Amino acid sequence: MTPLAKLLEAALFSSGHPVPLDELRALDPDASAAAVAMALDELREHYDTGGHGVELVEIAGGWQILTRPEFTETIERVQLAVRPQRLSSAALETLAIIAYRQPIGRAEIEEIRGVAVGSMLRTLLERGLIDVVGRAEGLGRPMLYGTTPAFLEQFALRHLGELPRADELAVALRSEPRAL
Amino acid sequence: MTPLAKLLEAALFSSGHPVPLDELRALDPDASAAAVAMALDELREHYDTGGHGVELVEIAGGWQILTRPEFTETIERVQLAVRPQRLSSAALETLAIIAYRQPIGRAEIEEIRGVAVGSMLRTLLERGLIDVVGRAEGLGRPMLYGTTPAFLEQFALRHLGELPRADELAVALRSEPRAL
Amino acid sequence: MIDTAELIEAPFVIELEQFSGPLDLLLTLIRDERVEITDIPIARICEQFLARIHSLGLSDAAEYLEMAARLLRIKVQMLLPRHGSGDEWEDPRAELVRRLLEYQQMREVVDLLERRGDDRRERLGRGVTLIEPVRPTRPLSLALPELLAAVDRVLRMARKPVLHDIVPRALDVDGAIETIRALLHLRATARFSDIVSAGAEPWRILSALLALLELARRGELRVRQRRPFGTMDIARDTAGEAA
Repeated sequence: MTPLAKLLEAALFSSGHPVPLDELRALDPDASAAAVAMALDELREHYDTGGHGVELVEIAGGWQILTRPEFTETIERVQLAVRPQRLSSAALETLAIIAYRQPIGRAEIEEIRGVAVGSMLRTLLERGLIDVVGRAEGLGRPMLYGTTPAFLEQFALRHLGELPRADELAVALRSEPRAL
Repeated sequence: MTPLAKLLEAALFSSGHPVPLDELRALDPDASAAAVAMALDELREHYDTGGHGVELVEIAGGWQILTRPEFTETIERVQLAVRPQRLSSAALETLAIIAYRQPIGRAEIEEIRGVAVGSMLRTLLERGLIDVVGRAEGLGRPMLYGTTPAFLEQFALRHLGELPRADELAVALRSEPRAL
Repeated sequence: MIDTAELIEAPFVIELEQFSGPLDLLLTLIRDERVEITDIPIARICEQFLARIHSLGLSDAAEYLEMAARLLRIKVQMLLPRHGSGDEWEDPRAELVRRLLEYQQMREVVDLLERRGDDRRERLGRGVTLIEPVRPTRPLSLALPELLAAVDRVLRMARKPVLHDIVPRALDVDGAIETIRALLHLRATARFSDIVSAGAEPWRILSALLALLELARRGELRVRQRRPFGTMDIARDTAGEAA
């Protein structure tokens, strides 16, 4: 492949969204529009004729490398079948705060945790355990997070009221063995 | 490329993290472990010799496709992707101690580093680089920490055994300070 | 659709200080002076350490002050006449040397991690955003006791008692003081295990400890431990009583 095609491949791979043509052109100010178009053609043909598992497609005014549709079903099946994932203890603690304090904003969670929780919120959103449930008043109208039906399902709860009440927590936690 | 190599490429391309080997093997239940290893070799060689912008790397007990280093600066300049921040040397010190001494409690880490590490531990927990792996005996049952797969991922380690053994380091701890 | 902009990471741990701790500073001084870790000219290094923490504005940092005090103590011990023959003399620097060697070894690992981390950062992974069509995700291994254990950890780790409304039990130092006084009224001596039963909850243990310290401070009792981590013997302080 030409150097420009290699650069485009790396750029498209590392970007999470379709990249518009003008952004691709900004990668190499010396390359003409025609050269970029040619390199994209080269990349697409390489994927199509070389027998690759991915393809180059034009979506929503931009370019993106996507998995070929014939493989997606297999990949999804395997993802569902592999051993269950675990949440990190930090993610669980963030989830616990949201469960008991919902609706709650990011700043308030960070106040309690004492660190930035952006990546944790992202993990929990991706897992569908929390969702944006509203916006607070005030500057920037920050998003408020709350738990989802998937959260209840995960813990086999019928409703949030089934979580131990705050003052019952001591009893619920006592099942953990303690040692001197 | 062989059909198995194509399938592996599709799965590896669709993931932002290393795909564990057992997950790659589960993609085609009919393929032997040797066949999967061969297909991975085929894919890696294809990227290396075919002049691609990406490469195949073995990390954290799995495989991951990453861009080649020569394109990173350019891609970052046009803001299609950003490199993660470097860790401070205080954070690296804490990680190094946990990696070698896990499971380890906070007091022991502070003993070695000579500084308080409470907020550092919270940050590393939030970043998913360490996790609570157990509780020690004794008053208050202090939490014990260990490294996570994300730690291996961030430092491109295949497994913890890739770190030098303690006695391979220039300063070997076993040698007692000589009597004066 | 989720606005990912709000979730973009805050910059992570920026290096604010030149040294990551007192051992780092000490090791740098030793390297600059080109002296052996195992044979530190303690008076000179101590002097430089004090000068550096002063010039770096670290004189208020507890961990640097603690190290300064340790160096001064070793310096004094080095000046004391040596008892016994050479073999029996224990070098006052020995513990510091052990810690420095351990720390230096760890710094070697840090250098290695730094190289590996930089190398990895030079390569970009596949960009994945929340805007992409949501795929069925892997099953999650997670049950209610784990969530409740997380609540417990939050309560322990919270910097401020922001969740105090669900703290299961506050400390009861006054109650523990009454218990200990009552016990010492009946008996002249007691053991810690007489006050706190095995398997007691942490708040009880902590309350009893604080109560003991408070009573010892008031001169009502004496606490003695024959060896580290051994049982604590508690005795009524008759002198204190008489006063």
